[in-house]
Amino acid sequence: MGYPAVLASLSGPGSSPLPPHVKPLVNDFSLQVATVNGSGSQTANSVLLRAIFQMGIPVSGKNLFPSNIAGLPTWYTIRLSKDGWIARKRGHELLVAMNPETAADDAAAMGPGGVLVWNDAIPRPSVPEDRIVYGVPFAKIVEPIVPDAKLRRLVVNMVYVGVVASLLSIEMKEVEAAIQGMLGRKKKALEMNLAAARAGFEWAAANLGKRDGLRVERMNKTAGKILIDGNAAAAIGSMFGGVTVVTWYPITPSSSLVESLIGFLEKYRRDPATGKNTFCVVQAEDELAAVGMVLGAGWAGARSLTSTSGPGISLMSEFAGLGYFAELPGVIWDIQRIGPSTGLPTRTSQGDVGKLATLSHGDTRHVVLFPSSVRDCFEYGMLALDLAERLQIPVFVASDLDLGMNQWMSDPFPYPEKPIDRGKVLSAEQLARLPKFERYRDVDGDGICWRTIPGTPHPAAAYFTRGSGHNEAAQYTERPEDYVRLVDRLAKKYETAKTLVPKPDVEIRRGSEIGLLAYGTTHWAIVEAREELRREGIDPSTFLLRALPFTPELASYVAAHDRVYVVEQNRDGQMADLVRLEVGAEAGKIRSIRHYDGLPIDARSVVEGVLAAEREGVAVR
Amino acid sequence: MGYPAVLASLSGPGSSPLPPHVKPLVNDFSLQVATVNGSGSQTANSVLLRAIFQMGIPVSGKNLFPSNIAGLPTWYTIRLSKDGWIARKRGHELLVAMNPETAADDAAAMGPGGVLVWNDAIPRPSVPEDRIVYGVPFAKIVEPIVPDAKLRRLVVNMVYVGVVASLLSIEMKEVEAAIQGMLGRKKKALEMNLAAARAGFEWAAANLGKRDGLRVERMNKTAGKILIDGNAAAAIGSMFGGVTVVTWYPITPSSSLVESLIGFLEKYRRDPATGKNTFCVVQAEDELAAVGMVLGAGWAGARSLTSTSGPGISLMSEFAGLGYFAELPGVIWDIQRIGPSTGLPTRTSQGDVGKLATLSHGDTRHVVLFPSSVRDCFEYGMLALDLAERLQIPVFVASDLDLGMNQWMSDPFPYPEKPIDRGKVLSAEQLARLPKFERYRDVDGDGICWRTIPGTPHPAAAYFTRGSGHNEAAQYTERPEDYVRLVDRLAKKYETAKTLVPKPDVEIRRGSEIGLLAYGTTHWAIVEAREELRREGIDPSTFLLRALPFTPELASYVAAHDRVYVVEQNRDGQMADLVRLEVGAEAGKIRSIRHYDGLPIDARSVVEGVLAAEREGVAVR
Amino acid sequence: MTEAPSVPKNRVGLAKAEYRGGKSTLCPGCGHDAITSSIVEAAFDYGVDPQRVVKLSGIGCSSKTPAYFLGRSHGFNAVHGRMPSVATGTFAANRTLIPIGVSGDGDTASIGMGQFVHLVRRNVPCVYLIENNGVYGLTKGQFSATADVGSLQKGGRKNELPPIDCCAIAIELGCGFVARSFSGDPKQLRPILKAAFAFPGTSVIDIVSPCVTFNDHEGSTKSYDYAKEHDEPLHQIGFVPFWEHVDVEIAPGEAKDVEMPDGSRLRLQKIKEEYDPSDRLGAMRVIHEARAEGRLVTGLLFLDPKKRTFAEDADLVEEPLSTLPEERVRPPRKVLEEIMQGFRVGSA
Amino acid sequence: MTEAPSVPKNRVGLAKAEYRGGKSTLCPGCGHDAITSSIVEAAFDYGVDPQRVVKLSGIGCSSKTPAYFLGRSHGFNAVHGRMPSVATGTFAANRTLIPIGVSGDGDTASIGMGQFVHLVRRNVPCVYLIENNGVYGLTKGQFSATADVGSLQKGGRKNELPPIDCCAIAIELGCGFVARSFSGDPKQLRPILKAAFAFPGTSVIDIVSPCVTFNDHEGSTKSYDYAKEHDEPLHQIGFVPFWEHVDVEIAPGEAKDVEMPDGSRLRLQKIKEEYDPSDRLGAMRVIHEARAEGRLVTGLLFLDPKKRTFAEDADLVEEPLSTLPEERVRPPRKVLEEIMQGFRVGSA
Ligand SMILES: Cc1ncc(C[n+]2csc(CCOP(=O)(O)OP(=O)(O)O)c2C)c(N)n1
Ligand SMILES: Cc1ncc(C[n+]2csc(CCOP(=O)(O)OP(=O)(O)O)c2C)c(N)n1
Ligand code: SF4
Ligand code: SF4
Ligand SMILES: [Mg+2]
Ligand SMILES: [Mg+2]
Repeated sequence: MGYPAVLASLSGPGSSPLPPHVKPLVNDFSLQVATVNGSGSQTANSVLLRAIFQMGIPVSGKNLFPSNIAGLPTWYTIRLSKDGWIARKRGHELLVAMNPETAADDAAAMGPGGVLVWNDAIPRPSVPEDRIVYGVPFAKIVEPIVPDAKLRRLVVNMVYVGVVASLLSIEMKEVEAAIQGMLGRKKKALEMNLAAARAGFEWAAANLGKRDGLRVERMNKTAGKILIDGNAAAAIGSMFGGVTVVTWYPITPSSSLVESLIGFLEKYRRDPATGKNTFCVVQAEDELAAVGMVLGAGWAGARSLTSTSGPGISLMSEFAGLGYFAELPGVIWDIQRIGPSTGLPTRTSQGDVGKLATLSHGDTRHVVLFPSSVRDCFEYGMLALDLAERLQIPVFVASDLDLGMNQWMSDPFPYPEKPIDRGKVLSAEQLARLPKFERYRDVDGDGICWRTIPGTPHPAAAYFTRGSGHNEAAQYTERPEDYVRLVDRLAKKYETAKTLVPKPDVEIRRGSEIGLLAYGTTHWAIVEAREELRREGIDPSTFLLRALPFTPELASYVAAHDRVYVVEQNRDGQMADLVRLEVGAEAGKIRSIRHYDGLPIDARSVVEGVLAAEREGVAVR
Repeated sequence: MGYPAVLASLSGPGSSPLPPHVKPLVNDFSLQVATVNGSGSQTANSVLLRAIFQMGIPVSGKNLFPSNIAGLPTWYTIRLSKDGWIARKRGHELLVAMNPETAADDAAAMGPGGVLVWNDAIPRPSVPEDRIVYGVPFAKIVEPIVPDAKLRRLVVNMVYVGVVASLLSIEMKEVEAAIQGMLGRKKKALEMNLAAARAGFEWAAANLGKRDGLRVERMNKTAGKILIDGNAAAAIGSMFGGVTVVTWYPITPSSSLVESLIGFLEKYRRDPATGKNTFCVVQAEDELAAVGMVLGAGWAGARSLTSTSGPGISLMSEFAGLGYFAELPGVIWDIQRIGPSTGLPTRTSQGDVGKLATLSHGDTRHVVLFPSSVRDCFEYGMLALDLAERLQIPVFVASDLDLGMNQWMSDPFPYPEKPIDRGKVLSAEQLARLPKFERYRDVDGDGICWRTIPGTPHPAAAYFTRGSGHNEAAQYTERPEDYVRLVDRLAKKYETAKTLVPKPDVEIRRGSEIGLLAYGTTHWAIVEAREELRREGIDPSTFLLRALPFTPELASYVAAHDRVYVVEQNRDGQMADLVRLEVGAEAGKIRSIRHYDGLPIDARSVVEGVLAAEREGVAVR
Repeated sequence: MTEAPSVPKNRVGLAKAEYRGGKSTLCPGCGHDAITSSIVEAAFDYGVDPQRVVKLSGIGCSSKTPAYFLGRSHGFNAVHGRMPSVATGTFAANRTLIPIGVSGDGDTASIGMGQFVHLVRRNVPCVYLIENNGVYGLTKGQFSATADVGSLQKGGRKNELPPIDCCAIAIELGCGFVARSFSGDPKQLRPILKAAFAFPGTSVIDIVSPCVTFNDHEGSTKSYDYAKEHDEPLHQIGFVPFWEHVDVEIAPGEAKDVEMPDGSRLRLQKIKEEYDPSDRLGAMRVIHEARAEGRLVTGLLFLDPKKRTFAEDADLVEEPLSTLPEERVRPPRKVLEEIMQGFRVGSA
Repeated sequence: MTEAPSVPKNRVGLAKAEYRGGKSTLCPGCGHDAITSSIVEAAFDYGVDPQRVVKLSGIGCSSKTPAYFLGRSHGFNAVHGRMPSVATGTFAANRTLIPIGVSGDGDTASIGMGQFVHLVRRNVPCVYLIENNGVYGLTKGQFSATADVGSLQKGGRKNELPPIDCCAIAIELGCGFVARSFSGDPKQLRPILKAAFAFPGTSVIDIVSPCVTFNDHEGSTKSYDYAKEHDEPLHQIGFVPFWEHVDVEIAPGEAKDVEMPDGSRLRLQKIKEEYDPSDRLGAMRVIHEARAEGRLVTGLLFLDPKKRTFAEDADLVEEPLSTLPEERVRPPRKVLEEIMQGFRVGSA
C-alpha cells in the first residue's frame, strides 16, 4: 500500500537538542501505562512489549491490576534492559497517563528527565520543570478511525502505542507485526487497531517535538526467543507431562493456568481416531473438592493436578494430610498472591511457602517446587507429575502472580527427552509373579512402596487406603509400634525425595563472606542486585533454591559463607526460617531480607537491604 | 446392716510369705485393666481410681481406648505414686485380664513379680514362673447377683474392683463411697454394683492366697483435692469466663469439652427470672462453619469458642487467616490427637502445635496457649476469652487427648479474682465524645485498635470488616504502603501479645549445663525425669512453656544452659523448631526429644532420650 | 452539613441518603448495582434501623455490594461461600440484629452450598440475597452451578450441567420465605425486600442479576434480554407496612393479602392464574415446570410466616448476649464450689 | 486353598465368599452390618466384577463398612464428608470402574452436603449409599442433620431442627436413581442395590440403618421398632438381570417392569396404590406427605434410566485415562514446536 513505507520514512518526532538535565537513555529504562481497569488496554500494552522484544531488546512486562473488573486504576510497566535484567525496576522513566485518578501520583514517581505522555482529555498532572511533558489529544486522533463510540473506548489505547513508538523510535513494522500476531484472526479488529497505531504514530511524528532522552535501538538479544506467562508455560509442561485429570476452582491468579491448559488439551489431546478426550477437566465446586478429586484421581492412576492460590491452599489443608499419610499422588500448583485471607488478590507474594512445607495438622512434610522462570514452569509441569507418582505424595509447586501472569522472555522450551515416570506401579502380570503384595511394605528401603491401580485385573491387586492407622498390609491398626514404623518410613521417604528434587543453582564467589539466597521470582532481583553490589565493593555468591526438601548443597553454601541473606517476598521471612532450621547451629548466619508490599521485588530493595544489614552488622560485630 | 463391718474385718486374702523374686511395693505401682470396648468397664475403673484417691494416695488414670464403639480392645491404667508423679509410667505391675485377644501381650508386658488377675472364662495367658497368677471365675461370682444376663455383662466389671480391692487392701468403704458418688442417683444400678464389688471382694478374700508384693496403704496426699478431666475443667473455666456463644462439630477427643460445657451452662447459666439461656450453643454442620460462627459471634460482641481436634483445625485454616487479618476475637480449643489425617483418633499427641503457630496461608502468627494441667485448662478457659477480646484475634488453646479425656488430680479451682476483660470496645457514649472513630487506627501504639460492636446505637459506630486490604478507616485499599502499614501493625500487636500471655514456669538449677523444656502434658514426664536424671548425676533445669508468642524468659533460659532438650509428643519436633527460630544464633543448643507413638509420654523416655543424647554429644564434642 | 429542610424522612427519622453506601466499583450496568438501589429504597421505605442491621457477604462482585448500601450499618465481607456461618454467629451473639446476607450464585450454589443449606435448616433470621448471574463475575466469567443447561459462555462454550435452583432447595428444606426476582424489576423486588425485613426467619431471595461483562450476550440465559423476555411474574406484589392503615377493599379473586408477623401485609395481585404461596408442593411444581420450559418465574414463591426461628430453638434471653453484664455471664462463687464438690466426690 | 466343588458360582465365576470382606468391628446388631450383607449378596447375585469396583467412603461407623465387604476390591476411606470428590476423581481417572460410595447421615447431610449436591449434579456414576441412623454413631450419638423433629436423643434431649431429606434433595437436583430402604428389609434392599449396579449414573440410596448403641431407644424415629412400625413400601421390588429370560406374564395393573440401560429389568409390584417412579413431582409429594405423617416410605422413589452421565459430559475416550500409554498423553515434538512458534510471534 505504500503506507508502511511512508511511515518507515518518518524518523519520529522532529528532535531538538536535549536540555542539560536530560540524559540520553537507550534500551535501559521503564515505561508505564496508567489506565482504568476494563478499558481494554491489555492488548495495546502487549503490542508495545512485543514490538520492543521483536527489535531484539530484552524486555519484561508487569501488569499491576486491581481486584476489580472495571473502573479501578491499573498500570502496565515495560522494562527495557540492554543488559537483560528482568526483575521489576523501581520507578519509570516514561509515563502514559490515561487515568485522571492516579495521574498525579504516577507522574510524581518519575525523577528529573522523566517523560510524561498525557491524555489531554484529563486534567494535566503537574510535574516539575525538569520533566518532559507531551500532551496528546487521544480522542481527536481516534475519532476519524473508529466511528462507533463504544468501540473507540477500546481502540484508543492503540493510539498511545503509536505515539510511544514514534517518541521512542520503536519500529512501526514491529508494532504492526505484533498487532498482526495478536489480532490476526480477527480481521475487523486488526484493521482498526493497525489504523489507530498508525494514527498515533503519525500524529506524534507531526506534532511532538522530541525533547527527551529515551530511545529504543535495535539489538540482537531476543532472536528465536518466546514471550510467555508462567501459567501458560506450566500448562504446556503439564500437557507434555501427560496430565490426564485436571480439577480447579477459579481463583486469581491461578485461573489462567487451567484455562490455558484447557485450551491446549482441547487442541492437542483429543484422540485422533475418535475425537474424544484423553483428559478430563472438572471445574469443582470449591477447593476442598478440587483437591479431593485430584487425590482420588491420582489414587486411581491418573496424572492429576489442580491449581489454586492462598485461600484454596488453606481449604486443601485437610486433604493434604490425607495425601501425605495415605500416599496419594497429585500435583497442586499454588500461584501465590498476597494474604493473609483474601488479602490483595491481584498482588504477588511468596507468603505461602512456609505453610506449604508442612500443610495440614499432625506431622507432615511436603515436597514443594519453586519455579523461578517460565522455563521452570514448563519443566516442573512435567517434573511435578513425575515426582508425585514416584514419591506417591501430593507435590506442591509454589509459583506466584508475578511469574504466573506476567510476560517473561525465554528460550523456547525443549521437547522432553526423558520418558514419563509413573513410579512404582505393579501390573497384573507383575502381581502374578509375586509371592505376596503388600501395599505399604518398604521392599526397596527407600521409603517408597509399590502400589496397584484400581481396576488392575488381578485378584491380589486390591488394597484398602485410609487416613487412619494402617500396617504394611494396609490393614487398620492402632498399635503404637505400627504407627511409629509407618511415620518413620514416611520420614525416610522424605529423605529419598532429597535425591529426586531439582538441585539449586549456585554461583560461588571465592572468598566472599556473603551469600544471597533466593527462590522463585526473587531470583531475578538478586542476580541484578549482585551486579549493583559488586559496584559497592561487595561480591556475593548466589543460590537459587529450587525445592523442598533442601538438598545438601544448602548446608555447604551456608558453611562457605559468613552471612547468608535469604531474600523473599513475605513479611515473616518464611523461607529464612526454613533455612535456619535446616542449618541448625549455623542459623546465626542467616539474615532475612523481605519485600512484601504486593509489588514484585526489585534489585534496589535487595541492595539496600544488604547494605543496611552489613552496615549494622559491622557495627554490632 | 452389719455387712460393711464384716467386710472391713476381712484383712484381704490370707497372706502367705513372699517368694524371693517378689518385691513388696506400696503405693508405687501401676495396675492395668484390659477389657473389650463397650463392655462398660469405664465406671468400674473410675471406682478403682477414686477409691485409691480417697485413701489419700496420688493417682492418675489413663484410658487407652480404640476408635470404635464396641468390640475392640481397651485398657485402663491406674498409676499410684506415693511421690506424686502423675505422668504415664511404662508398663504395669498388676494386670486384670478380661480380654482374650490381648491377654497374652498384656501379660508379657509385666516384669518378674508381676501380678495377673485373670478371668477364667478366657484362655489362661501363659506367663513365666516368676509372675503371680490369680484366676477368678467372674461369671460365677456375678451370676447370683444379677439375674438379668444382659445386665450381667456390665456389672461383671465391678467384680474385679472388689477382687483388686481385696488383693491390694483397698478399703471397701472407699470403694463403696466411690460407687455411691458415681451412681448415687441411680438406685438400682447402685445396689447391683455395690453387691458385685462386695462379691468380688469376698470371693477374693476367701479364695485367693495373697502371694504378691503389691499393696495400697492410706496416705494423706489428696485431702480436699478433686479428680477431673481437662475437658471438663476447660468447660468450667469457659463458663466462668463468661462464654456466650459456643459452636462445635463433634470430634474425638474434643467433644466432651463442649458436651460438659453444655451440661454446666444448662444448669448454671439460665436466666433466673425467665429461665432463658444466657448462652447459645450451635452444633455446626462442620468445622468450617463452627469457626465461621465463632468469628461472626466474636465480631458481633459475643465471648465465643469452639473446640475441635486435628482435622477440624485443618478445616479452620482459611477462617483463621481471616480472623488474624480482620482482627476478630474467638477461642479455638484444639484437643490434639495423633495425625496426620484421621491418624489414630483416640491417641494423644502434640502434633498440631507447629501448625497452629502460623495457621492459614499468607503471613499469619497466632497466639497459642498450652495448658499442662486441669488447673491450666480452667484458667485458660477464662484467659483465652479475655485474650481474644483484648487482642482481637482468634486465640488457640492446644490441649491434648491425655489432658482432655483422662482423670487428673488437682486442688480445687479458685474463683476468679479479676473481672472479665472485654478489651477495647467503644460504647455509644464514648463514640459521642470522640471526634472521629476509625476502626483500624492504632491510637495507643500497641497495635491494638478500638472496635465497636454491631448494634451500638450511634451513627458513627459502623465500620466495614473485610479479609481484603483495608486502611485505618476500614476502607478497601490495594495501595502497597497501606498494606505494609497494616501487616506491620499486626506484627506489632503480636509483640504486645508477649506481654499478655502467661509466663513460663522456670526452675533453674544453678550450674547445670542442661535444661529441659516442655509444654502441655509433657511437663509431667520431665519433672519426674528430672528426679531420675538427678540419680544419674544430671541435674537439669526445667522450663514449662505456656504460650506462643514466646516471652523473653525463653532466650534467657537458653542462654543460661549449654544444651536445652525440648521434649514433646510429635515426630517432627515441632516446638523444638519454633524454639530454634526464637533463639537464633543459639539454635545449636537445642536438642529435640520426641515421643510419638500415641501413648502419653513417660519419664523413662525422657531420661533415655537425654542420656543417649548426652553420651552421643560427649562423643561428638 | 446542615440538611435541606425539605428532605423527606422515614418512620425512624432518617433520610434516604442515610441508607446509601460507598461508591460502587462494579461495571457500569451490572445487575448488582440495581439490587443495591433496591435495597436502599426498601430499607428506607420500611424504616429499617441501620444501627441494627449487619451486612454480611462472602466473596465475589455481588459480595462487594454491602459496601455500597447502608453505610451506617456494620458490614462484614467474609470468606468465599462461608457467609452463612458468620451470619449465624452474628445472630447468636445478638438476636436483636437484622442480618442482610448478600451472596452470589457461585458463593452460594457452588462453594457455599453446604452452609446455605444449614443456615436455611436452622432458620437463622437473615435476609439472604443471591445475586444470580450464572457466572463467577469476579474471576472473569466461568459458569457457576446455577447456569442453565445449554447456556453459552462468552467464549462460546456450552454449559452441560443442570442448574441448582436455590429456591427449590430452600423450599425443600422448609424455608419460610422464598422468592425469586430480577434486578431489572425494582417494582417487584422492593416489596419483596420489605416483606423480607418483616419476616422473622431466613428469607431466601434469588435475584437474576445480569453480569454485563461476562454473561449478557446472546445465548446466555442470564442476560438482560433473556430475563426480560422470559420473566413471568406470579403476581403483582404490594407491601403495606404495619403502620399504614389501608381500607381499600379487595375484589375477591383479584388479590390476596398475607399478613406478616409484624402486622405488615403483602398484597398479591393475580396476573394470570391464582398462585398460592402457602403451598409448598405447588411452588415446587411451578419451579419445575418453568425450568423445563425456560421460563423465569418470579415473585413470592413460598411463605410460611409462622416458622419457628433459631432464637426460639436456642431459647435465648431477649437481650443481646453480646452486651450481657459480667454478673449475668459469670456464675457466683457458690456455683464453682458446688461444681468442685462434685469432682471431689466423683458425682459430677 | 481348594474349594469344595459344590460352591455355587455367579456369572463371573466367583463364589459368594469372594464378595465378603474383613470382619466387622461395629456393634453387634448395628444396621450397617446388615447393609454390608446385602451388598455382598447383591454384588454376588448381579455378578459384579470386584476388580472393577472401588469402594469409597468418608468417616464414621458407616464409612468403615467398605472394609467389611468385597475384599477383592480397592477401597478408600477418605476424610469426613468429602468422599464425593474422591469418587469423582476416581471415576475421571478410570471410567470403567464401578464406584460404591458408602456414607453416613452425618457424613452426607452435615459436613458433606456440598459435595453430595455436586456429585449428584454431575451425575458421576456411583452407587451412593447413605447408612442413615439419624446420629453420629462414631462420635457417640449426637444428632445428625437427618434426625427428625421431635426425635429424642439417648439422654432425653429433643431434636428441634427439621431433617434434611437426602432423597428429596437428590430428586430436586435431577438425580436419575433415588431410592429409600431399611437395613432390616434385605428383600427390598437387595434388588434396589442390583438395580443401582445396572444404573449408569449416580444412584442415591438412603437406607435407614439403626444405631443400636445410640439411637435405638423409645422416642427415636430411627430405631428398629420405629422403622418396622412405620415402614411403608411403595411396591414389592424384583430384579430380573439381563442375562435371565423371564416369560412370566404380568397381570395388568399388578406390576410394572422398568428396563435398565443394561437390559435388566426392575419389576415393581403394586402394594396399595400404583406408584409411578418416573414422576419427579409425584415422588416429592409422596416424600413430603410421608414426612408430615411420620411414615417411612421405602422403595424406588425415582428413576430416569436415560440421564446423561459425567463420562458423556466430559467426552472421555472409552479407555481408562489411568493407563493410557505415553504416546497418547504426550503430544509429539511438532506440537511443542507449533506452540512455541505461537509464543514467538504472540499469536498463542
Ligand atoms: C476459597 C476461594 N476460592 C476462590 C476464590 C476466588 N473467587 C472470588 S469471587 C469467586 C466467584 C464469585 O462468583 P459469584 O459468587 O457468582 O459472584 P459474582 O462475582 O458473580 O457476583 C471466586 C471463585 C476465593 N476468593 N476464595
Ligand atoms: C473433619 C472431621 N470432623 C469431625 C470428625 C469426627 N467424626 C468422625 S465420624 C463423625 C460422624 C459420623 O456420623 P455418620 O456419618 O452419621 O456415621 P455413623 O457413625 O452414624 O455411621 C464425626 C463427626 C472427623 N473425623 N473429621
Ligand atoms: S464482572 Fe459482571 S458481576 Fe462483576 S461487576 Fe462486572 S458486570 Fe457485575
Ligand atoms: S455406634 Fe451405632 S452406628 Fe456405630 S457401630 Fe455401634 S450401632 Fe453401629
Ligand atoms: Mg455470579
Ligand atoms: Mg449416622
